[in-house]
Amino acid sequence: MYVSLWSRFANKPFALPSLFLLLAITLLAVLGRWLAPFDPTLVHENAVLLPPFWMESGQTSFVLGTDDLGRDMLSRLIHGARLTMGSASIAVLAAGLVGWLLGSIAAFLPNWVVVLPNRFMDTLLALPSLLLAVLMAVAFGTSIFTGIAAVALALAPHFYRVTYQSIKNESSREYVAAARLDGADGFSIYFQTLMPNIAVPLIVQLTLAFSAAILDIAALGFLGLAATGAIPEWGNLLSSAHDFIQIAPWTVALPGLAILLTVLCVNIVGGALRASLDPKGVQR
Amino acid sequence: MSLLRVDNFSVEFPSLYGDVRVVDNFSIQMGVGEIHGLVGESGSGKSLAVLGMLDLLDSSEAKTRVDHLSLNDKDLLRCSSVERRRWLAKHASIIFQDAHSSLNPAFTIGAQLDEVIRTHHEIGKAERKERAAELLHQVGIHNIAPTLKSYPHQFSGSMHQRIIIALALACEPALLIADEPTTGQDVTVQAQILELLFELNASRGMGLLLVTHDIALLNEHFNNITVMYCGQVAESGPAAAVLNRPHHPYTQALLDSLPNLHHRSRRMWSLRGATPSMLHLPVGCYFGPRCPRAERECVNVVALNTETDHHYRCLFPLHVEEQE
Amino acid sequence: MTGPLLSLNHVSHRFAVQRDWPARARQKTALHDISFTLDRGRTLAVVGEGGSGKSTLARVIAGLLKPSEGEVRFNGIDMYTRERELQLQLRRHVRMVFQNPNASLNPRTTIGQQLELALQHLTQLGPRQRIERINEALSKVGLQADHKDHYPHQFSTGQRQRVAIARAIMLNPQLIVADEPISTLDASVQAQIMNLMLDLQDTLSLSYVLISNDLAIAKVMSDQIMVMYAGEIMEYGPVETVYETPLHPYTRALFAASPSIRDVMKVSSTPLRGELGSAGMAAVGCPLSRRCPFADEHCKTARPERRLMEQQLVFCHKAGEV
Amino acid sequence: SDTRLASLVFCSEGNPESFNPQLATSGTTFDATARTVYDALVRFNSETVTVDPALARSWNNLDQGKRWRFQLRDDVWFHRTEEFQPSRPFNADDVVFSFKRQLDDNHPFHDIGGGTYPYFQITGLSDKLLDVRAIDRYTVEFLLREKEPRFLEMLSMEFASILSAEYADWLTARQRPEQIDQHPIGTGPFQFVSYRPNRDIRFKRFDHYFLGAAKLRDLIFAITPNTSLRLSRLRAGECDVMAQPSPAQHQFIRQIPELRLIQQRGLNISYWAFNTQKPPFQDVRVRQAFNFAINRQPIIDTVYFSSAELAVSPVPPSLLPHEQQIPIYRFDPLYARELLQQANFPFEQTIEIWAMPVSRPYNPNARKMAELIQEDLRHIGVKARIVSYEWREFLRRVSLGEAQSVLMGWSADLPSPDNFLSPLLSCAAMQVGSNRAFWCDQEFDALLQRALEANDPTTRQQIYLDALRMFKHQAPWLTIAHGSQSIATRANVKFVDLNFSGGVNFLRTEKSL
Amino acid sequence: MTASVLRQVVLMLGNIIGVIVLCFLFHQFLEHQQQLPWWQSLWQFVRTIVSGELGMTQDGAPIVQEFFRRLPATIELWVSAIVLAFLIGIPAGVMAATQRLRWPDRVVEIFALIGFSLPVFWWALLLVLWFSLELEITPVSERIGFFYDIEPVTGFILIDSLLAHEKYGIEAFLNALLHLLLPVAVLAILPTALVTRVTKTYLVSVLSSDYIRMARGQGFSERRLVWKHGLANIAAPILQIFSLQLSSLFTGVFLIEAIFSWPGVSAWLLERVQVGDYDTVIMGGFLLASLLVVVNALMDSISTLAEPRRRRAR
Ligand SMILES: Nc1ncnc2c1ncn2[C@@H]1O[C@H](COP(=O)(O)OP(=O)(O)OP(=O)(O)O)[C@@H](O)[C@H]1O
Ligand SMILES: Nc1ncnc2c1ncn2[C@@H]1O[C@H](COP(=O)(O)OP(=O)(O)OP(=O)(O)O)[C@@H](O)[C@H]1O
Ligand SMILES: [Mg+2]
Ligand SMILES: [Mg+2]
Repeated sequence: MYVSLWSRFANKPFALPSLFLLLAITLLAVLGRWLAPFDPTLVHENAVLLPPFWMESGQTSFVLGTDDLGRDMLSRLIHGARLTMGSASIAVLAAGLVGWLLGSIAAFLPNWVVVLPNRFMDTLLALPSLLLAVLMAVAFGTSIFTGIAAVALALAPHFYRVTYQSIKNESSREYVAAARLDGADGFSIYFQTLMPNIAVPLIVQLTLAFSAAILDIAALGFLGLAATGAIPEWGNLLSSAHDFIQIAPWTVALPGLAILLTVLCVNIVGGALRASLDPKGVQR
Repeated sequence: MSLLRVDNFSVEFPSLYGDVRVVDNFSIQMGVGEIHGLVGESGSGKSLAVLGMLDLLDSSEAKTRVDHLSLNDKDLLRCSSVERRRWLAKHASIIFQDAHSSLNPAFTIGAQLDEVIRTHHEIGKAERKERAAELLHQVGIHNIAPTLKSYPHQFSGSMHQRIIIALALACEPALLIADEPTTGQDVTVQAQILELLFELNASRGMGLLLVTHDIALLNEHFNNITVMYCGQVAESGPAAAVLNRPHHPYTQALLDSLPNLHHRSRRMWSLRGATPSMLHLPVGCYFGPRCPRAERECVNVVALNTETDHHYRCLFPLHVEEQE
Repeated sequence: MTGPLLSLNHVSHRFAVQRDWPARARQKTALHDISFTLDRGRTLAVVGEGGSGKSTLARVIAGLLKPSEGEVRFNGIDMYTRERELQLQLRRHVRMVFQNPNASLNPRTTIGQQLELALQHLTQLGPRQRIERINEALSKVGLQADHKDHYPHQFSTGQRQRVAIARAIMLNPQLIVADEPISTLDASVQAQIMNLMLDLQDTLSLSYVLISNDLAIAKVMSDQIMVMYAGEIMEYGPVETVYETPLHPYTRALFAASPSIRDVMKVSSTPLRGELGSAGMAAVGCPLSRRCPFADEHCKTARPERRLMEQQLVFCHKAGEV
Repeated sequence: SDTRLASLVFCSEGNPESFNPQLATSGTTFDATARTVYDALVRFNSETVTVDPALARSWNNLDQGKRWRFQLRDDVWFHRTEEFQPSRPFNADDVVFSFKRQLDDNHPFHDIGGGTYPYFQITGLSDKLLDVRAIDRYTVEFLLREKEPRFLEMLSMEFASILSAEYADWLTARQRPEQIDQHPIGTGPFQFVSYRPNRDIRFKRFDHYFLGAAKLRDLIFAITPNTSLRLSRLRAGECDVMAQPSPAQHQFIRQIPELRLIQQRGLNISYWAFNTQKPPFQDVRVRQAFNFAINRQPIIDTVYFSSAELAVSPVPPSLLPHEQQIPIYRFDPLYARELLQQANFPFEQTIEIWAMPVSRPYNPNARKMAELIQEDLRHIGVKARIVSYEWREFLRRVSLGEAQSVLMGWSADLPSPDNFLSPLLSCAAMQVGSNRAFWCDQEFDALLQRALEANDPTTRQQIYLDALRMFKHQAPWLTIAHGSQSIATRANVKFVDLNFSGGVNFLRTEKSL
Repeated sequence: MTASVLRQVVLMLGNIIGVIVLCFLFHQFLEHQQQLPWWQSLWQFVRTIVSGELGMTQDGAPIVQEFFRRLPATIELWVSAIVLAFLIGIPAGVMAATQRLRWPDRVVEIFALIGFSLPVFWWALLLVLWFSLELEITPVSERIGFFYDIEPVTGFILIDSLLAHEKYGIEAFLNALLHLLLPVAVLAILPTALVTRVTKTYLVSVLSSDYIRMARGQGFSERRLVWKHGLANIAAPILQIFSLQLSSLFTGVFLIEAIFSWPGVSAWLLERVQVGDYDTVIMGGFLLASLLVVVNALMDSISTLAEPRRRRAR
């Protein structure tokens, strides 16, 4: 199954290049500390707002140029990868774990018990993540952790819903009845029978959530609701470069491009994974 | 006079392993008012054959080829594709197995009937309504006004199939193709629908091509029968001949695997193996590996024997000597 | 052992039909007052139109659905006992084959894992013994041992149904409830599966409750037949007599509608009017009264009695008269 | 089109604190009030360095400078709106009202708008002014407790704008006196029309302006705190004049043919004030250590794009020729660390650096500056956190002393050292909150007072140098830079006047195609 | 029918209660020193909300009034973007579905993919750089040029600028339209991608369904099959998915309003966060959230109406 999954995945257009690019970005994020040419906060006061090396008056020592404080863009972007993708991953994992746990519990409770929790999750679903982030920022102050928490809060109901719905759907399937006839108890039905089937929509949701989380974390950084100050998170990089958009367009173009590229890869990989997990190849 | 003639019709689909020929040189001939049975197991290409004949396959996926195609004495290969579509739509109608999914859930029965009538007849609104009522009446629906106003989901089972037949009759076709109209229905409903179809055939002189995988359905009502296996015609000919003295071992096997109610033996005769996948067909005769009569020669390609009007694709046919 | 293998006493079941608030939940009677017994090594065929409650009956017998009223006894033990030990024992002896093998096999685990589930929970076998058991069961249904690493979608529908049967016989059960085990299969494969079931019955002295909508199959496979309509038993008796002399108009209508039977039995009957959905469960009177060509006022107002005529149990005012 | 030619859009940098210059300290507010809506009795001419007549025709001082008598113009009218129509021209009552409101604690309008009159207090007039009297309709007299050499200059300042007494009465009658600070009625060249916070302030030409009507029909302040957006709006032609282009933008603006850059040396100071009332800055060693810890040259290079001078003291060198006599804090992180250890500095604590959110000539980007400082602090093991609020909120909180340390600055109202030292470092300034370090030293105040009283310029210089040495030793601030002042306009806009403190005046401004 | 409306209303009220609870929780965290036991604070909070007087902003203006004053700007932006998304997305989706696997499909697919992946705030900045600053076609911010002094009558600048006809003629209206152009274009990217994808996916499955095949056999033109029979069946699912995604689509409004200084409610909330006017943020957030919940319920009802199966049954 996994072999055919891989071959189906590899057959999707752009899937492999995107996967490798994504892995490369992840690697950069993890090893950024050692790979980045400079300390991302190191100020080179003699090299302020240098353009990338291929442009006129660019320098090869600062491959992607410098920002308004003369900090190396490449190093900041590499560290930003760690911050942005790291925050997004934490948010997604936290949301996934919480949503999965709550959804699993709720699915096995009687209907009248879960009416209220379901409603509350629906409410959360109806609220834009940025609105939640604004409220969180007010209640807990702006920091990258509030940002992560806000994104996680916005994503968790999706996982809850997916888990809840798929358990409900799958439980009425005949193969669950068959497992019950095999003497399986609730625990074993959940882990041995249902789990492999719930895993697929959960994985799909994970890929969707990851791209949403990257965009949201960056957006929060941009609006100054999460990462602020000198933290080289991509959104925050964009926000501080905003002032120089006319004078030094690359300081704006590069972080945005990094976000776009990463999210594009995540989406392509996610789409291909989705399509190859679905044996019929039906896309959604 | 010929109602339908198709010679060597083939359908191919692209796949990972190259093009797959899922309908392989299918031919059929029907006279006016004739009832023809097309039988074969699931996946043998029956639906694709009839859909392809009516030009209803998605041309971006399926590749079709045909040597001759005529309906109501019009050679359809000689006209433009638009004209062909129009002619086919006017003279032939098709109904599918799943009646429920053949009705557009977004429109009322009345609207759907009205739309079909409007495309085929230039008549006023009131007349169209009358015509719709008449059609429903013909298929045995009697409380007409509420039916017209209802949406498909408000009906079930045989009503759907009846409405579908009414829709198919709206253009007064010379040929009605019914693709497994009764599969999945209860026996009682099955009987009703078949009876209705036969009745319509008798009363309107409408040709009927009935596609089915249940050979038990075929009986004295049928003029001719075609048996398909793996996209090919295995055998075709007059109903009585095919059912009583089949030449092809496959046809015989289908008949034998029906429960025998006369004998006390509870065992049924059964064919070994399973239908091969269209992706991995055996060499030579496709039925060879399962055939009780297969010999070494069967690994060669077997052509359709068309010496008499009882065609068959077999090197060692049954019931041939006794005929002579 | 004395007593019948399986006995149902006045079993009824009502489903609560959940509907979105503010609509109220409704009750729907799927089974009404079903009683019968089945002896070891014998086969009971249950026939009837869609929605007549056959699957519900199968689930009730298999122990999946506790009936709202009445009791199901297997070897004299209540099928719905609360004792875990007895429950497991019952599960071992009563197995089920579902109608649709595509739905009753878990699409995301291997056949081997699924077969092992029952051995894990219902036997004390060690891992190696389990594998042996699985191999044995697979070979009984004509599959190879290495098939157990396959996923369901790698099989044809016929093979999948074989797996389902392997799953049922693996524990050497005494009773198999088979809910339309062949109706989704190709004609040539249907015969294979039926023969397989008959072979297994001969070697393992199994009992079957065989649910089918193919009357011909029911005839050749079973000893007793039960005709159901709208959750009620219409006619119940030995196969030979029922097929010889169907007493209930509904049985006759079924026979008449079935091409293979019609030709052989030469029964003639006016077909039923309308369809099941339009009939519904009549609150009063005979449930068939709205469709029955022989129904009169009496049928519409009074519930018929269940009568034993010859060896057949018939649920009709006019049984034998028409 | 017509509308566009007659209207001028000025992209200003923030919301005004109030529409009453008496209540305000920021240049942003003065641009929108004192320089458009209001006039004062006199006007400071920075070219001739003299005080010229304005609402007052002439004046003379009596009693050795303790009594000042002003002859007023009789041809000046206040603005007229649909609601309020002045029945009389400007006269002595208005002058008395305007000063009594600030002076007299029992004046009915004194407490309207908060009751704090920062400049009135900073300049010391709150103590020195005894009374303001109308001698007759067009003559007023100011009585001072003692001689005040800079009295005339003070009257040219924004807080000395003249409000309408008649309008005040009219509002009192309608029981909405607070409107006097929200909907200003003045004598200035432009008349207030409407204000939408964060969006715009609209003025229209006052046709009966006593110095002749302005050229523009409408004057619109488009409030645009973001420098980049300001430049974008200027480039896109959405505004005609842009306040305070950041130094980073200077070179860029010069390159664009449709734009003009007006730049001048500024009388201002950018500083990092340590709240001496809050730990750990109560300890002078900590303050000194922080002075040693920060490398200011990179700040000049990156934040100011080298357009500013490094500030040795709070007073710009142009006002204090012998600056080199003041000691300089060198950049010495090791010593800084040592000092901190001596002072038992709590290294585990996080220091708050409040960074002003708007860009001003003295500090184009306080956040960025804060980031640099944060870096330098990190090197000596001090953790810092940057805090910021919307400008008005920021000012409010800083004035209340909430900030632990704050990056701010000051533009001079008058070209004198005192104008830097008194408002920012005196005890009086601490009362009103404009002493951001909340540093009050009687000795220092005494020096300032002596300097004011000194008649001889060299003596005065000497006293100031003493005061500054004291300041340097006490280190309530890290002085950072003296920035340049600039403004950018579209090329078709002429005669936008910039005063010595960077204020903008549109009286003469013209627009062509 | 009435039952389903009733159901929808009750669900909506439930969600609004959820919003209240959520806002209350945030409010509780905000009030660090809690003098009252929580049930009393909750009671007080609920009373405030039910009374409809949500208090004052720090500037002393009633929060409710401030909110509704800014709301039209947000609605104008949002609705225009949604309309644009449908105007582009449906034909694009139809084209992709009918030309499946050919180049129009691939182009549409690539655009949708990019649309889903684009950080809109970045894209908006770049577009401003090109269209406004380099090409000088579009304005960079606000709803209308500062030259125009438009009386806010309805709050919708397109309408108000027409009402100010006497003063500025059509000029102000055109100017407002021009201001709307770039923000709407950027904001519409994500919904367009969504509508396109959903349209395509559903249309593909609908077009291969039996009833379309049957209708094709009855001789209907291809165009009629797609635009009448096809779209009639995908309207409901499109609306449904759309209402499901409404919240994530609304995220863009925050960014666009911030970037284009669009004086709508989300820019206001962000500004209030900066100012530290936290009570206003929570109450404004409550109003916005409730509004979204109501819109969601409306969309749900519409999608129910668009589907005969759900309209009748139940
Ligand atoms: N779109 C397609 N692409 C590839 N192969 C297809 C496609 N549609 C059908 N096939 C293959 O063509 C073969 C014939 O299919 P067809 O639907 O004609 O069978 P059938 O005889 O009608 O079977 P049934 O009785 O199940 O309806 C099957 O093997 C099927 O898998
Ligand atoms: N879970 C359920 N909830 C509510 N009603 C149900 C449920 N399951 C079955 N029913 C109803 O009970 C009746 C009997 O259903 P059952 O599935 O037993 O019929 P059946 O004879 O097996 O039909 P078929 O031949 O279609 O399989 C039907 O009317 C059905 O609608
Ligand atoms: Mg078919
Ligand atoms: Mg069933």
